[in-house]
Amino acid sequence: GAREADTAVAEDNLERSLEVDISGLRSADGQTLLPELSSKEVPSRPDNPRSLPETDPMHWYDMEYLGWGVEEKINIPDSPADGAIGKRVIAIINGDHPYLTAYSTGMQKIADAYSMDLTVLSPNWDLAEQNQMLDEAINERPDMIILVPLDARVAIQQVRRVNRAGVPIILSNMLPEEEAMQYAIAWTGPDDWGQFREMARVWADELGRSGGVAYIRHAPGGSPYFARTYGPITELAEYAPDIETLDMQAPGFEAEATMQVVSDWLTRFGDRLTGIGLADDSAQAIGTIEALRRAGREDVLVIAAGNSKVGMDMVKDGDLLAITYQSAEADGAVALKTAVDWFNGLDVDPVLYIPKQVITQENVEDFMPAQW
Amino acid sequence: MSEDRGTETLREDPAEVAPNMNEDRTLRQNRFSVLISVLGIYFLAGILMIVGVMVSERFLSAANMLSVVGGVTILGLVAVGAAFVTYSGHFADLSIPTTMAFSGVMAVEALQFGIVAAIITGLLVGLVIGLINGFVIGKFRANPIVWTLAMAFVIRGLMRWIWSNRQIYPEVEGAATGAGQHFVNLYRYHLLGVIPMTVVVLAAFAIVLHFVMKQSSFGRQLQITGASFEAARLSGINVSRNVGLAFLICAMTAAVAGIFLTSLSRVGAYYMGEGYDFAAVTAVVIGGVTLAGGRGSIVGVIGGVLVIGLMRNVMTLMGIDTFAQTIVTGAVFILAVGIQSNSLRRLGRDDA
Amino acid sequence: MRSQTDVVTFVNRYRILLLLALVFLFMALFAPRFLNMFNMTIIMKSASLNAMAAIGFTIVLICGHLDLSVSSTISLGAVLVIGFRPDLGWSGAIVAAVAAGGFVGLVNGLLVAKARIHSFIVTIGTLTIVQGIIYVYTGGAALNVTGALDFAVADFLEDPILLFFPPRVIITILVIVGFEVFFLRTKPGRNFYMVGGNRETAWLAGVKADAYVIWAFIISGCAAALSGALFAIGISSATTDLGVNSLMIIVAATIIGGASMNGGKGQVLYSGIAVLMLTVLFNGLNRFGVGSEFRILASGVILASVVLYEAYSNYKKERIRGQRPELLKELDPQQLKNVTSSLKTREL
Amino acid sequence: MSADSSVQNDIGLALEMTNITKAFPGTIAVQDVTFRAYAGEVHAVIGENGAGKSTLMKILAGAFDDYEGQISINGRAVQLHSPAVAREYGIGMVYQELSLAGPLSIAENVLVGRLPGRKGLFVDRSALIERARSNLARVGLEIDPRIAVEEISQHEAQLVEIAKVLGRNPCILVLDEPTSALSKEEIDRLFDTISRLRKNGLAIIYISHHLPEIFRIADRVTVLRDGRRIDTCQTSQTTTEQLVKMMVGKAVEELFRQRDHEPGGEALRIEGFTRFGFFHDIDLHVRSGEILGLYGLSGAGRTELARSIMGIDPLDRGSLYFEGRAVVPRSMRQMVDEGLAYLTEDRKLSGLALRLSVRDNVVASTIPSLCRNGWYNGSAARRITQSLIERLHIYPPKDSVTVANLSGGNQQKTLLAKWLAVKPKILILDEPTRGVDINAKVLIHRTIEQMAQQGTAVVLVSSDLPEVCSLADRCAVIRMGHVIGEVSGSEITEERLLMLANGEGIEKEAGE
Ligand SMILES: Nc1ncnc2c1ncn2[C@@H]1O[C@H](COP(=O)(O)OP(=O)(O)OP(=O)(O)O)[C@@H](O)[C@H]1O
Ligand SMILES: Nc1ncnc2c1ncn2[C@@H]1O[C@H](COP(=O)(O)OP(=O)(O)OP(=O)(O)O)[C@@H](O)[C@H]1O
Ligand SMILES: [Mg+2]
Ligand SMILES: [Mg+2]
Repeated sequence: GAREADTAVAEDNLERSLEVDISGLRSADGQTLLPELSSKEVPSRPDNPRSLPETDPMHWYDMEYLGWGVEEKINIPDSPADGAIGKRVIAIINGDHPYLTAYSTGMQKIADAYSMDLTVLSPNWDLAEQNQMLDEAINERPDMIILVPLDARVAIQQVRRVNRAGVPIILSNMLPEEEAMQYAIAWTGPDDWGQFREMARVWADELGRSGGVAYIRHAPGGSPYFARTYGPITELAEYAPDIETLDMQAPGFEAEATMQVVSDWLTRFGDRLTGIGLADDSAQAIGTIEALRRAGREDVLVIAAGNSKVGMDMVKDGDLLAITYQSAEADGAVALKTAVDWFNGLDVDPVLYIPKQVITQENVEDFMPAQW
Repeated sequence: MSEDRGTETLREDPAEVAPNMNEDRTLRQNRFSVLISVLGIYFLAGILMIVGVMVSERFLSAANMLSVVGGVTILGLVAVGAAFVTYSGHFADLSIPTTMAFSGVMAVEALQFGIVAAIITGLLVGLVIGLINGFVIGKFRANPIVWTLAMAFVIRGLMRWIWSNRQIYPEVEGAATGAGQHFVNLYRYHLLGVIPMTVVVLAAFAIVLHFVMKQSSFGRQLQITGASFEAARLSGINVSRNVGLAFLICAMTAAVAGIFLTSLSRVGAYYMGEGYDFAAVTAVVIGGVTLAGGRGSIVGVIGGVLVIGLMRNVMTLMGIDTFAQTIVTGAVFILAVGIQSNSLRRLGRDDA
Repeated sequence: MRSQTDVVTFVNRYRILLLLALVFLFMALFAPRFLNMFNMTIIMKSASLNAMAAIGFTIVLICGHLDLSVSSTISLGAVLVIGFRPDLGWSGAIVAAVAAGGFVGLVNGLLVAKARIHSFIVTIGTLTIVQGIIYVYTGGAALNVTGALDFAVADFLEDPILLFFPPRVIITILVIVGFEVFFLRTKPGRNFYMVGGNRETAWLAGVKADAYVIWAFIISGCAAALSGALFAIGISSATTDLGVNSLMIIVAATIIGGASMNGGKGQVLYSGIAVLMLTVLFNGLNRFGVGSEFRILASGVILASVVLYEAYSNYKKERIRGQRPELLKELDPQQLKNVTSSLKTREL
Repeated sequence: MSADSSVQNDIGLALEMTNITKAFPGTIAVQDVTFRAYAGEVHAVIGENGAGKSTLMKILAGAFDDYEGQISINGRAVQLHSPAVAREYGIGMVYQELSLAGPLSIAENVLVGRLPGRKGLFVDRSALIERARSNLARVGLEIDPRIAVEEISQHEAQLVEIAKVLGRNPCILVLDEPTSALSKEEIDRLFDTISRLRKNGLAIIYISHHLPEIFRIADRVTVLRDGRRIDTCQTSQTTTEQLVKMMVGKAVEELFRQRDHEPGGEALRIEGFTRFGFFHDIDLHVRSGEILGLYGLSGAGRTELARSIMGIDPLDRGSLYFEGRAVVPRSMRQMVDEGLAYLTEDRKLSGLALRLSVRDNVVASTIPSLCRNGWYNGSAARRITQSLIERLHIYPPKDSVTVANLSGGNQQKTLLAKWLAVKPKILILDEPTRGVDINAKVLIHRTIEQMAQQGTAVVLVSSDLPEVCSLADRCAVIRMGHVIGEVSGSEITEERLLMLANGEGIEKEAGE
């Protein structure tokens, strides 16, 4: 009777979901929204990574290869396998930022394709607020929660709570700590370490594998704070050991403050400073370039993370040597697409990276207009 | 009955009692206090210069000096305006950051009508916010801190709602008229190729506002208003107007700063200018403008701004990391202000 | 015989309670999925952090000073409790964290009361200093604990035990009520108000004003640290900037709760309720699915209207201040109607 | 008469202050004063404003820790370096300027420092209210003790202050001008209380400017002048004339002005001036070159009246004519521009910006006129200030001195200078010589006369009888917000004014 009817409905829904074709979707910059995801080969974990020197990539193993080590996941609900169409998903991002606006757009595109009911909530960088939203989300018992953690370590408890409540959860964009992974179906997002390693090589070649570099860091706390500084440092340590790391500062995402730090470096290191690595390609890049221009040191090679409009323009103008291509829309889309696959009963990798590319003056045009 | 006693008391003029007392007053005030009261913050600036010279031989180079100044021009612009609010005895204007952001965004929006329109629009934002703050605080005597905080909330909320958290780009908005590039260059123009125009603008503002504070009818009346609101009111001074004007000036300079910041950052967004409120108070107060009101000068405030710039510069030159820098900054702030108000008290110049 | 049975005074007195009732009612009627046990728990939980920290801010305000350092003290408490957990165990860690907060308060207090530096300046200074210390201590990264026991403790703190009250909330309520009783009902408690109301009077009556100011700051430090610590235990981790957004909310709530920047006025309980009111508001807005901009906007509007209302009622009070009732009795009744008079607030 | 002519047998000597000296920056408030008070006596302390009465008693109350001299209570030598200590020794003082905490309830103000406790720590609310009630009842104030002090009027506050001190059951009670702002009935009730307390063997020290009061309740009276004790004598053996003579010393002659000029045309007239609850239907006028005295017990409403004339406070009814022309007072600025000046009664709070220099204060009201197209003319300011400093003998004669460092007298001169600077057509002075020393006072009086001579219309609000009598051409007496009498010329005598002010002898009212 009724049960057969239900299963019938479910199977029908599943079929229609599997048939949905999203290969046509494009992000604002004309790129395909969901390209082939890039993979990453994972070395075996050293016994005590932290004991290794900071310039050794393995020192950061637990951060970089996070999530791969998880053997068995803890009480992950099994997929209903009844199709993604019509599912209710609540996504809780970490704050209001143009990148995350684009991120949400990408996510929405997928939601529309599968006519899912998607709500995106932003705690505006307030941890207490994010916890409240998580609880609220649990309270609404959606089919899936997607979370962009505010902080790697706090994420553990957050994800565990959702998991305890029996609501499936997927993590996105910001890397959490290892433990968090075992409570989540998967983590999707940019391979911060990886793409900075790639970019570091390009950088090193341009620098002639010598000289001195300094880093403007991301806001303390999140994974980028380490990835975007120690990614290149460790990479260069192997690829171009002659390049010396002069200093690293975290003036925040404030053009004027960054400008002054860079100016001060120029005074302090003079010609020894030949390269600067940035954790952000808008405010920080602006400040840096302005400082260099004022000091007449356009020769200093600057690399930065992310592909904001500001950053792209500066690559185009040759102010920035290179930036990472990190498609905000893909970032959001992949997260939800992973959920879709799970709803559709397909099995999903524990970690999925959005494709990483390095944008330089040559290829920058392909990525215009910028997503944010 | 003691008639003679009476006459004797009359002959002895208290004016004669006074001198010796005043003398030992002056004796008691030690040289350091005098030094501080005269040099104020420039005393600290001097020390930092010396340290700087010892740390790096390039410290005194024109380039470095320019970068020190260049790194705090926007802060300077905000501070010289905020000084008027503190000077008027109304602590601080917490709506500064939102004013900066709002004026920047509006300017960018207006770029389609040309660069001039953009700048005027930006300034208008400052004007309106300033008028509202000035009116509510000057006339209704609402608590300045709380009111400006409320203003900040409301404006920020509105901005984010209207522009739905997006940021807008001068190059895009101004593409049609080509004003976009001009706007972006506002911050980047250099006079004679070396001196950044922002520095020149700051200097101009500082000089003008210094005279406004010290030499204009308004400024003189504001001083009394700040030192004692009631006394000013009962001297026939139009206190609400003066206080209003103080907040207006503050908002206007914030607007100018906001335009420059937006021009520098090449984006208009609601989050621009965060942190400039407390930063400005810091500069103003270590610059010698006491929270009690009615004391201090723009020259001092500029000194305060320079000290902040020099401190960042010297500490980075010394290779102190960001975290340690925040600690030192906070400590220096308390210390500097403490010493100043203490020596003022020694000189009997302050009851606060 | 004169007494204070009068609508205006009643409204002024219970303003915050009325506001809370109003907001709650509105949300209960119109906000989807608002009125249910679980959501009540959520509201209570997210109100606790700032509510407890508001205790300190309020009492410092009552003494006529400002404590802007609460936000970084909250973070300090959180970071230290997690940082000390491995060595000291929970109880030890909590004590240490709270003590550290108290120390920050002590420093503030001494600088304000003894060195006589303006509290606004002192606490802006310590705000940055403490934040810096936190960064140095943590190296910028958040701290966390992952022991099964730690999780158990966390869950215990966060899950309701009676009605919709989890232990963390209950503790918060107890602490707030405790302080409320202390400040309203005990002799030393009342002296805080006396010091804030008129330093001179307090001093002439032999109340050691300085000591009370210092204690106010110490209490503030402890309360902030404790709230941060409990929150951290509840999520088995602590971020370096947990408290940054708290300051402005706390300031707003304290003022909405009826405390005055001139000192002598305010109640920790009302500040707490004001925090709760804002939380209900935010939670309700979330239920409508609107963005965070509306939370900011709404709290701004409420704060602004409260400030304006107070300015207006002060203006009216000033007008009739010192009116002589015996003179007013000369006026004939209908004349008296269109006079703002102290007669109306008194029954003679 | 010997220094302390009135010494009785030394038994019951409750208080002995010997060779007390206290200096403030700029003034020596009390100089080498010896003072005794016996249990069971009311000992009045009188003297000009600024004579040092309050300071002497504040020393006794432990308000200063830097006085010189010895104090012994009930024969025991004591060091009164803090109010707490003073209270230990049973000294209670009602301060001249009220010291109450506005936001707190009356009850807590009355019982501050000794809140009734339950189980040690806790305050017993009901006991608090009850005790407060009974304490207030002793001064006959019927009011809900839960009301915040900032809600009540000044005379109520005054009574609360008294109740607060009486409640502590002191054995030495100091009352510093307790009757200012009190109505007659309230004063009577207070005096009953005082005599009751005297019977209970308290030593009561009573400071007042109202000589009749002295004769009514005091057994002995000590006269201070310019910080020194002139004499102490039995009230029964002295007369008003003697006391006045002792109070003002030689200055008496100086105070009598020579009326050698005729007042000119009408400068200011107010009709039906009314601010509900403050003053009702006031009709007054003053002619240029004339000095109009406004006498009344303090709290009568004179300051309110003056403030409304100046447009500081609102006005409910009535019209104002300035040189025959109707003017509606809207703001102080406007009235100042019209040519009115108002010297406020409280120099510290509403008169001077204490942290600013003499110059900044003197030109405070003149700034616009000192500015040529918006820019301030510093040298002109300096000139004007200097000339006024010389004219008023402000010491030290430097225009850069911070006002806070000046003596009370010189502060008051500075305040006056501010209003001379605007060259007013009408000058309203509210308590122009309150708390200034005798020389400053004489000088201020001379200046006021000069102003009148030069044709300025002067309105002199003062609670200082000799002052009014000697200076005023005409004097209106205000009581409870009404003009209840006006006397002129030779009719202006202290007795007459006092009687009117206290609401006696109104029937034979002297109008024009
Ligand atoms: N805190 C103070 N600082 C400086 N001078 C003061 C202070 N208090 C009083 N004086 C000065 O000391 C002298 C005596 O003041 P005091 O108040 O004792 O006079 P008084 O007899 O009480 O006058 P009044 O009758 O007006 O109350 C006056 O010259 C006054 O200006
Ligand atoms: N009996 C009273 N009842 C109510 N309020 C009073 C009374 N006496 C005085 N006040 C208030 O106290 C203040 C002092 O009165 P005001 O100054 O107007 O009178 P005054 O004659 O100028 O007294 P002073 O001589 O002290 O200046 C006013 O606000 C007045 O309303
Ligand atoms: Mg006195
Ligand atoms: Mg008066």
